[in-house]
Amino acid sequence: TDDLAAYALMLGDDALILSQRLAEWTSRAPELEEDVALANIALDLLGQARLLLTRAAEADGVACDEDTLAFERDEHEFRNTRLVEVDCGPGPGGDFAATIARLLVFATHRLALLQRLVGSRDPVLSAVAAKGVKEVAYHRDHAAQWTLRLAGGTEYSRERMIAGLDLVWPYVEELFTAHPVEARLADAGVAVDPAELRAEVDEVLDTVFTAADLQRPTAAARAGGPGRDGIHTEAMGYLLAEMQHIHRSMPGALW
Amino acid sequence: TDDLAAYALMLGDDALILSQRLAEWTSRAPELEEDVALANIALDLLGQARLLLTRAAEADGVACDEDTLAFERDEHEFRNTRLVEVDCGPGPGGDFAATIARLLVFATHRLALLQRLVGSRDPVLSAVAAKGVKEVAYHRDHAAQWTLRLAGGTEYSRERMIAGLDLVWPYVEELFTAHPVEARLADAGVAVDPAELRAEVDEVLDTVFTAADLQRPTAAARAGGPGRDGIHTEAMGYLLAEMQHIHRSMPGALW
Amino acid sequence: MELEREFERVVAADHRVEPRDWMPDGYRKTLIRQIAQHAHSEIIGMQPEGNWISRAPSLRRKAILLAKVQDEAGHGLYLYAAAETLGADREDLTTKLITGRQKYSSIFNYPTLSFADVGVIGWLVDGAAICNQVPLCRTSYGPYARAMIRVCKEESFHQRQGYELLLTMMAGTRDQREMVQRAVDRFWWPSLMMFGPSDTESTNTEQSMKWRIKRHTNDELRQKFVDMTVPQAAKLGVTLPDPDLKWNPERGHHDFGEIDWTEFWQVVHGDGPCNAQRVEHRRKAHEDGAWVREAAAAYAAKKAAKEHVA
Amino acid sequence: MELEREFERVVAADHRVEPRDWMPDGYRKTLIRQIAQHAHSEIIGMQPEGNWISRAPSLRRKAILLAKVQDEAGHGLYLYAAAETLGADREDLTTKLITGRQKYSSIFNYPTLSFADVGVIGWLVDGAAICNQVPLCRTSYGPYARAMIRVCKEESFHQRQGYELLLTMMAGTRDQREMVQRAVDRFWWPSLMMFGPSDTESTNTEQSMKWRIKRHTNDELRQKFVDMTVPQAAKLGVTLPDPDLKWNPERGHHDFGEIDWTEFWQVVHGDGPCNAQRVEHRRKAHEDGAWVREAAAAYAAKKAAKEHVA
Repeated sequence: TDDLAAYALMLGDDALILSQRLAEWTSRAPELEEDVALANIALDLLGQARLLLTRAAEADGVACDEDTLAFERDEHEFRNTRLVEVDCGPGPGGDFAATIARLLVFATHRLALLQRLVGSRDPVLSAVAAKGVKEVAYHRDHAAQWTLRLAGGTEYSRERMIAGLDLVWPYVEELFTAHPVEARLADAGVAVDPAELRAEVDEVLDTVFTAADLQRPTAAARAGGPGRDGIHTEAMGYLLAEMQHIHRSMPGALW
Repeated sequence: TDDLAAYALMLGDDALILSQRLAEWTSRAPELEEDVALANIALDLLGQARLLLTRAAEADGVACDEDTLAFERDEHEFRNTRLVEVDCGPGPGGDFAATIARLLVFATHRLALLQRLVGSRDPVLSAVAAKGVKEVAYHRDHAAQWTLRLAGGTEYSRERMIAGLDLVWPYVEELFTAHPVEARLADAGVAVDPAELRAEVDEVLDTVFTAADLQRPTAAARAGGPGRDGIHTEAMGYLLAEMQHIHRSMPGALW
Repeated sequence: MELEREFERVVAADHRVEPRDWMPDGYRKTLIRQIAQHAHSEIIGMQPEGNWISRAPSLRRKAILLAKVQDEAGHGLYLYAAAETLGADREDLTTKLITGRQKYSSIFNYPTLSFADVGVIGWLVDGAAICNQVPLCRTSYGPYARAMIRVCKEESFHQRQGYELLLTMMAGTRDQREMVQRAVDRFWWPSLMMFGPSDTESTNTEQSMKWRIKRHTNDELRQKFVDMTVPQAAKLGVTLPDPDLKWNPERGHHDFGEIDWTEFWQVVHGDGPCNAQRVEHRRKAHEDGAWVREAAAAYAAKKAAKEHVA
Repeated sequence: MELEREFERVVAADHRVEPRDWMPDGYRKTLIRQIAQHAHSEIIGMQPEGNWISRAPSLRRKAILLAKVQDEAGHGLYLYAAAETLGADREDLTTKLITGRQKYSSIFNYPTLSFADVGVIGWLVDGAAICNQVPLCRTSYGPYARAMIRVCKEESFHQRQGYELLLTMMAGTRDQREMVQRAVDRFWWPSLMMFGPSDTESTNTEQSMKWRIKRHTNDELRQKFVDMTVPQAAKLGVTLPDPDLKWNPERGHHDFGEIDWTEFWQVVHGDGPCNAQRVEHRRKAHEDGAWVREAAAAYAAKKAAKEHVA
């Protein structure tokens, strides 16, 4: 159905775009061990994205597959939240702390979501969720460990960690706002109502913040979006230009 | 003819790609006056590129125009020298000094070239050159003025200017190496043999370096390329991804 | 008191106040703030459109867009110069901009998400700006009025270019038409917000009207803009996203729906989609360029010293 | 002398020297340099392929490529660990890399200009690397030999993946086939250069052979690579860009043209297409990450201190 396809795209695009962002760190991480770790997380998310985009392609019924969905959709057709597309570095848009801050928020939210999605009436979503739970639990733990290290390391790293959280915080609210598709499918027992996740996410984050001796950021939600409606940030167009250019330049090619 | 089309592409691509690079400064220049000046230079070069690509399209005989040439060619079909595609900032690839260093070298070379090209047997190339001479004389002067200011300003700006020249110098040699097409067309009185330009370019640059109390850089020529054969740097693919993405994403669109 | 009466006479007679003339402190301060905000708007306004220069889908559109954004830098320069005739300092105004102490037009806190946005900004945003600015060509302060004459002339040109881009796109593929409609959907309400709070909420209007710094109320200008735009939208073939929008023959104007004032204030107060990004972009450009400006100043000083000796 | 004779006996018998064993200083130094250069090659080698992760044209290829580049980071880690068993320090080796005092394989100083390069690097570059490295699985130093066994296994896998990508592309469009051919044209000669100077020019070979750090000469390995690759090229349907390349039935080997040794030395001496870029990329990553490593160290120290007290 259309709703199921749209929902699979939402979750798939979140994974795909964050994977793309994390992979930008490859050969640029602060240490080799972290190069390996970030690539691992990017690979896990890419794997989730491929399963979810394939599910969307099947549910949609139109002749398409994971690659046509990833490489031939225009920006307004992407359903990811704005949180995952924001430039958190490497490079001038952010740094390792901002990357960790986003990963902490994202993985905490996604783990809560996937844990509930295991019970979905859609067998594919349920299976994807069951596999993803183990992966994302590791992502969350990795981000939490680094949050502790950066917040409790040097004075400078603590400042960076706080700045990183401030950078991503205005996009967090969007994670908990139900899109009509999510609301309908949640009623049908297929999807998870994102509003349901807030208490758990808040609790986990507060635990990390307390352990790291950090204040929960207070920045207000950012207007605009939502990404779920295809309204993104200006960073998204550049990300897609890079991601899609070769595929779009060679129509009909086999890869 | 094929040679004429290839030659028009060489000169057109140099202008197009450097225009693209200079336009990246828009809203990022060190002062508003420089925002205006760099946009002006970018516009002049874009104008030259459009005339030359149009000439290439006509000479080629195949159904194409300036836009198909700019937006639908793959990287290996671009004939610009590597000098113009290198990332000289804004952003981590360089800075204002590197941008000025490249502009100084490029405009000095291109002015010498266009002055001779006015005498081309091809009436279109001759007309493009006649118009371009006035524009590029201003570009050269603008770059020379800034070279003096940066070299003679603060200790820091002097360091940056020297570093900027060192960044671009390894690509200068390529400007003077005749491609077989250039050699053939030079014999036919249509093109300019780039080797002919060296004495004048050297003299102009040495004058600027002397006035700025700078040493001529000593860095050896960089292996690889040549860009005239479509062998570029890794920066080129990213530049084209950004430049071509929208055009390629909407086949058949009217703009 | 003599001077003040003379000033009031000049203003009431629609004559021009010039930099050397006496003027009340409040007039000077209000003008500096208004001109500075206008200059800041031109400079910040370079970003949403500049965002598409590198990706413009044809070389002709790339040239038009680059020239337009360049004009905006030029407008910023005239306007800062006009503010300087009132004793303001450009570096100080820039500092106020990048530290958030002076504002710029909130419309630039919305993102540009497709190339159609370039056209829609030309059509709607420049259109709304012109409605706001045409009366300022007759404003009481001479340098400001003269700057506005030049700015308005160039903005009318930009507006026509924007509309022409949209006409071209609407004659293109279905994807293009949908792209234009989406851009209109995103920019229609923010364009209406460009006229500011409704008259019942607006402060400072009365004094500014008296000083001939402002000549129409926000709601008057907004109505004018709506009336002007509706037939243009029809000609273009796009739908303005307001179910309440319709001609009211009794008023001789279009009625239209209520603006989302919550969003309006959210954006004004800094939480719009791009406020942080726009100011950070400007701050970074300014700070990254500091060494260049210092070098130019040091070089000029050395040169002047040398000439002095010679 | 007793120790030295024991060492020579172990090596001559093809047994393994272990970290705790006595070894000559020259052996230790030569090994550290060789293992470090090998580790550096893995780390620098992440860049030319990493260059295509963000643009990989299918999600499957993106996953394969990301996993491969991740493996290279892993290989770098094992090899640095092997060097550390000889008393080297990873931070010190990294400093030597980013200040140009230690080298890495010159092949990575060529740019990757299309997605076909990813396949060609897998096929030719990993192929040449495997020819060089398989004998090292039997090298005399234990930790190095064991690291190489793991590295070679993974590299064989990468080589098959690269070749499979090329087979797929050759079955695709004409544009794709031409793209593969261009990539082969650019990488063939640099791949032959990977075996180093010809035997008549090569230094250090004799001692390294005796120590079983090296087991074949450069030219022997180069010939083996050519003989192995020619039929693979034929199967793929690409032309190797060497007019002198042909089977010599008398030698039982392929003859091939003369390498451009001028280019070889130009790249070795730092003026290759990407030498400056590769080292700068690594330097920047290392320096940008310094504050993170410092934070991790500071945190670990605080935690250890706290546990000590508790």
